[in-house]
Amino acid sequence: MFGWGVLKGMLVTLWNFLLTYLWPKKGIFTVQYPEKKLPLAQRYRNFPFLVYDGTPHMIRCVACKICESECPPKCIYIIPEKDAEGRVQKKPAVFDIDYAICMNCGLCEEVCPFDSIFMDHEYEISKYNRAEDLMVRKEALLKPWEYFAKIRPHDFERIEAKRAAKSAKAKPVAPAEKPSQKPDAGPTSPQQGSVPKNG
Amino acid sequence: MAETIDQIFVLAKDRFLDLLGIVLPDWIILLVRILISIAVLLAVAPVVMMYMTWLERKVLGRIQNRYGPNRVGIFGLLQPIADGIKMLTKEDIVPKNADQVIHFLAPVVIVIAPLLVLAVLPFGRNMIAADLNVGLLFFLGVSTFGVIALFMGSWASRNKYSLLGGMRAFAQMISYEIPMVLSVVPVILVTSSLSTAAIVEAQLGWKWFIFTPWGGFAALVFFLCGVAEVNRTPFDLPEAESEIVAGFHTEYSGMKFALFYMAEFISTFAISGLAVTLFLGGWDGPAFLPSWFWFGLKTFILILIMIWFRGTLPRFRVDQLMGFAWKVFLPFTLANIFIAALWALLPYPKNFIADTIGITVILTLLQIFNRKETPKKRKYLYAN
Amino acid sequence: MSLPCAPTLKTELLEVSIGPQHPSTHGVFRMNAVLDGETVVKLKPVMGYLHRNHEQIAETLPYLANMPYTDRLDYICSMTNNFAYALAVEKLAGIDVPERAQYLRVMMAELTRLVNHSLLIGFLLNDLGAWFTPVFYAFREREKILDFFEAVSGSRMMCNYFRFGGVKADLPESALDQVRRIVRDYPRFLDEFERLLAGNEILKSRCQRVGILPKELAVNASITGPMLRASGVNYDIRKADRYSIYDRFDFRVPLGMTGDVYDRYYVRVLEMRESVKILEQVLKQMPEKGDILSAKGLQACRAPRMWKPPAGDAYGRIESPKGELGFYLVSDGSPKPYRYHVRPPSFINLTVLEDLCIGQKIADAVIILGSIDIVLGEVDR
Amino acid sequence: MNIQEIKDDLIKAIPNLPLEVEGSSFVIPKEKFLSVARFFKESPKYSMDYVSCITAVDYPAKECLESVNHLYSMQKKQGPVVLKVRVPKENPRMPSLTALYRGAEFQEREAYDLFGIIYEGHSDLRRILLWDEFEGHPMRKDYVSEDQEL
Repeated sequence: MFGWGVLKGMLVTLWNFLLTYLWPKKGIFTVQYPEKKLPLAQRYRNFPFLVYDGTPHMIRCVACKICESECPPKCIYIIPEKDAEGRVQKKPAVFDIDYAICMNCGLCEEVCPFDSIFMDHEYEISKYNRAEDLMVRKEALLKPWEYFAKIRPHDFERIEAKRAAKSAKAKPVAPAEKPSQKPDAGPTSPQQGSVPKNG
Repeated sequence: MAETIDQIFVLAKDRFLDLLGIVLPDWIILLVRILISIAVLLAVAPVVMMYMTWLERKVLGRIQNRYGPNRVGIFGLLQPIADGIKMLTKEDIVPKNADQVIHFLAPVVIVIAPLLVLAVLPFGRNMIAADLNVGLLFFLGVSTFGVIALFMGSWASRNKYSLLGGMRAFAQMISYEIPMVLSVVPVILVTSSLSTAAIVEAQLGWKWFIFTPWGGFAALVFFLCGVAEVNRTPFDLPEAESEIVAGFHTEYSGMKFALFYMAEFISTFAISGLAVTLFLGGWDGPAFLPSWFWFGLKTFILILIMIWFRGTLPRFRVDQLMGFAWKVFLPFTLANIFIAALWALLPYPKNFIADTIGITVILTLLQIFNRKETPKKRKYLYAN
Repeated sequence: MSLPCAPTLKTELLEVSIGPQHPSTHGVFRMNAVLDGETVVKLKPVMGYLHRNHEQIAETLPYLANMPYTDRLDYICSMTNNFAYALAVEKLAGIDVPERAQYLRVMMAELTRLVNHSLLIGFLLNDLGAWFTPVFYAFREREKILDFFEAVSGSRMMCNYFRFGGVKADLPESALDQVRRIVRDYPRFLDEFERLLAGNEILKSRCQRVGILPKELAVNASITGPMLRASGVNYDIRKADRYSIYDRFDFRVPLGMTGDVYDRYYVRVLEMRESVKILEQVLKQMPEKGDILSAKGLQACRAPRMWKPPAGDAYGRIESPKGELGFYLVSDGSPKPYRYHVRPPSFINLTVLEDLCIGQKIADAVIILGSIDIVLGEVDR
Repeated sequence: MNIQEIKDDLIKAIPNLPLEVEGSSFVIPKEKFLSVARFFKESPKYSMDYVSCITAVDYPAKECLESVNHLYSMQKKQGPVVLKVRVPKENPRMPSLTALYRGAEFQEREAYDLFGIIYEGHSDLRRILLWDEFEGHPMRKDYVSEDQEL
């Protein structure tokens, strides 16, 4: 009989209509955004930030420029710090990320051998100006290592364990590596492979 | 007490006129009496329209598992007002090549028809603005007039989509006018009156026409034609947003656009009201609640059904739409006149049997003759 | 149709440019249609409004850095785009993939198929005029899958999850439960969807016998994916190539009989049911633990700029939800691809758009386009 | 399918065919291209009824553009046969596959658009992704875009 299928379809919508009142938890899947927010997955990635240990002067980044060269849309810009004699230091003087260009792929985090750049969970970053406001400088990028522990506890544990193992191994031989002059030089130790295996 | 509440609007009007009667002459009272009705209708109609948009958005939202408007005011009740402000403050864009005068006139004209037809709707006992003895004819005649405004808008816009929409609107409205009127004829035949108030009175005491075999189907056909008449899903071809952008109102913005919507919603209300009047006993209902409440409730339910349609059904194609009117509705309504005549002619048990047989025969015939167009069930193969 | 008054009545064809800003061209696609009344007599697809020379960009970047760009091709199924690209590079450099990673890949690909097909059906129904209800029901279910994608890869749509020789990261805890829940609930949703739509007479009369694609034309015009199978050609690359580990699963390929819009719609529904079946088997067979990246793959992913595949060329293709998605890579032994070409399924499926639309009504042209299932990110690249 | 076996069959079917095997693909002169494609399409052993991927590669060192065609068989579920045709860069003309496969239509237009290979016999060879007034063919290695010098 013509019309039976229409009626069946209408019953489905009626049921969904009633469900929103009878059992709102199952019926409605809207989240009232500014008041309520969905929990983010630990691995959620947005824009990158830089990690410091303790105080903001202790930037973990050594300005090796690996992320700068690996970044697919080339949104990272680094100038290493130089001391009075013009020698390159293991610290960035300028570290800019253009959030307008960044495409949140997370490759910088993956290739960084020093565990210093990570993807943030911050997503409410609307700005009025595309050119200036979205060019984020080093000071704004810096966030403490504890912040990372808070947003991604699983990765934090893994990286802490890795770092502990590395420093235990590195300590007897040499306390620090040579500052990498060549920007394209890859990571030197195989353990620094940044592909996470378990999370 | 119940009587007072039932007649509260009528009594209020009379009391007010009595007060005026102390100082004013009779002929002015007569004029004021008319003006009050007009003013009330003109004031109520936009409010009804505003809250129908709210209702539609709310119900559609719930059908689609979301909240619908809920930010402006409690339950989003102030949303229509916010919308209205937005519409009023929006820039009014008129295409450069449009016919300026007609482009401006179309949205103005289009709201006239739905407002006019409200005059003959009996909203409750004694609550009718103008009890014309040709009320039904007036309603059907005037509501057709809206299509001209619609075509004015589409033609004057000089937009190809608008033109297509206007063409569709014309074809659709004229086609659906015929089965719509024919489905009303049995009611006139049985009540032998064209006055809407008289039609309601004929149905008092649960003798609603929808409970008779001919009336049930006539009501269905009338309602579907009404849906087509006011361009709502599944017959919303003139403004099919996925095909011809917005049809006849593609080139309208701001308040003019809102006026098109207002016309649509008020006609929706009016058509539902007429369906209630003709088949659902009008304001008839258990006496513990006032008559205007029953009218409102029934209209509300019909409007809900229309919104429910919109939330569920896909749209017809233009040839199928026409086919539906000419191949299904028209033969059925023609036969239905005969069936209703049988009902009026024969005594009770016989007429019921005769009607049932008649309707079965006509439905079977329709099924047989339209079987070419009826879709089939499909089978699917699987390959490994 | 010729009317008796036709010679005296002056009539003209109406040229309408549907798009690039039109509600149902699924992006910035344009159809230059010539209408006779409501009937389409000529229709030319015009594309390129979203062209960003993806291939050119890819040739300036190292192999791995292209992975996030492939997400942006068909942004609805980024996982399968990754899959095809990873497959091509693995073929080029001879990288093996560990067991668990294979299962993860298949899982992601099939979940993507669910996402794509349910979304497509929702939007197709939207084109038909069912005002967003099917879309929202589809979104409701897609949400759960996207939550899973987010938990695993970090992003809901731009997953960037596949790596050469494996995947980026193993599943987090309890993510497997998420998949189990999806697999358990999805058939129920499909039943609901079917009750809502499949029997609907309006939908049937709108879709049946509309835009019929004959078998021979479908093969000749290189149509792939559900659209090809709706025309009754038994060709599924999962079966034909048996890439990855698809030979281990027991699933069937649904075939349509007529090749009209309704078949294209319903074949996708049936395909989703088969995908659920594959997912069930994946959950059963997947090893508990294991590597997710092979040693060779680790090399390629650790320092992308240093990694050089051997010179040569390779064509990797998969059955993406829209059809055959292929990547043709030419390497000259440098870290960047010498030539990188995408064979986008929806672009090539558009070849027959004009043939399908001619003689149909303008309303049909819209749903025919909807049933082809295009994503402009992929068509225009 | 063994590449040697295919080669033998091909030489048997089309005598005097200057054929080069390069990896797993055949390099054929453009004059013979259509007849080779027709052989693969029509011979019952191969029945390559499906052209999957048509693209081009620019080799500035060799002064040629290479057209790469992947043929598969939907009927027999086998493939691919890769046919490569090299055309000189000054005069990049080659026969179009559209005579045999409708599926080549858009892909050849794309190759024309981005590489400038002129497919003879194509019924509608216009730019497809770029706009009609565009000058040059951006996928060629020597293409310099307007803003690249900045």
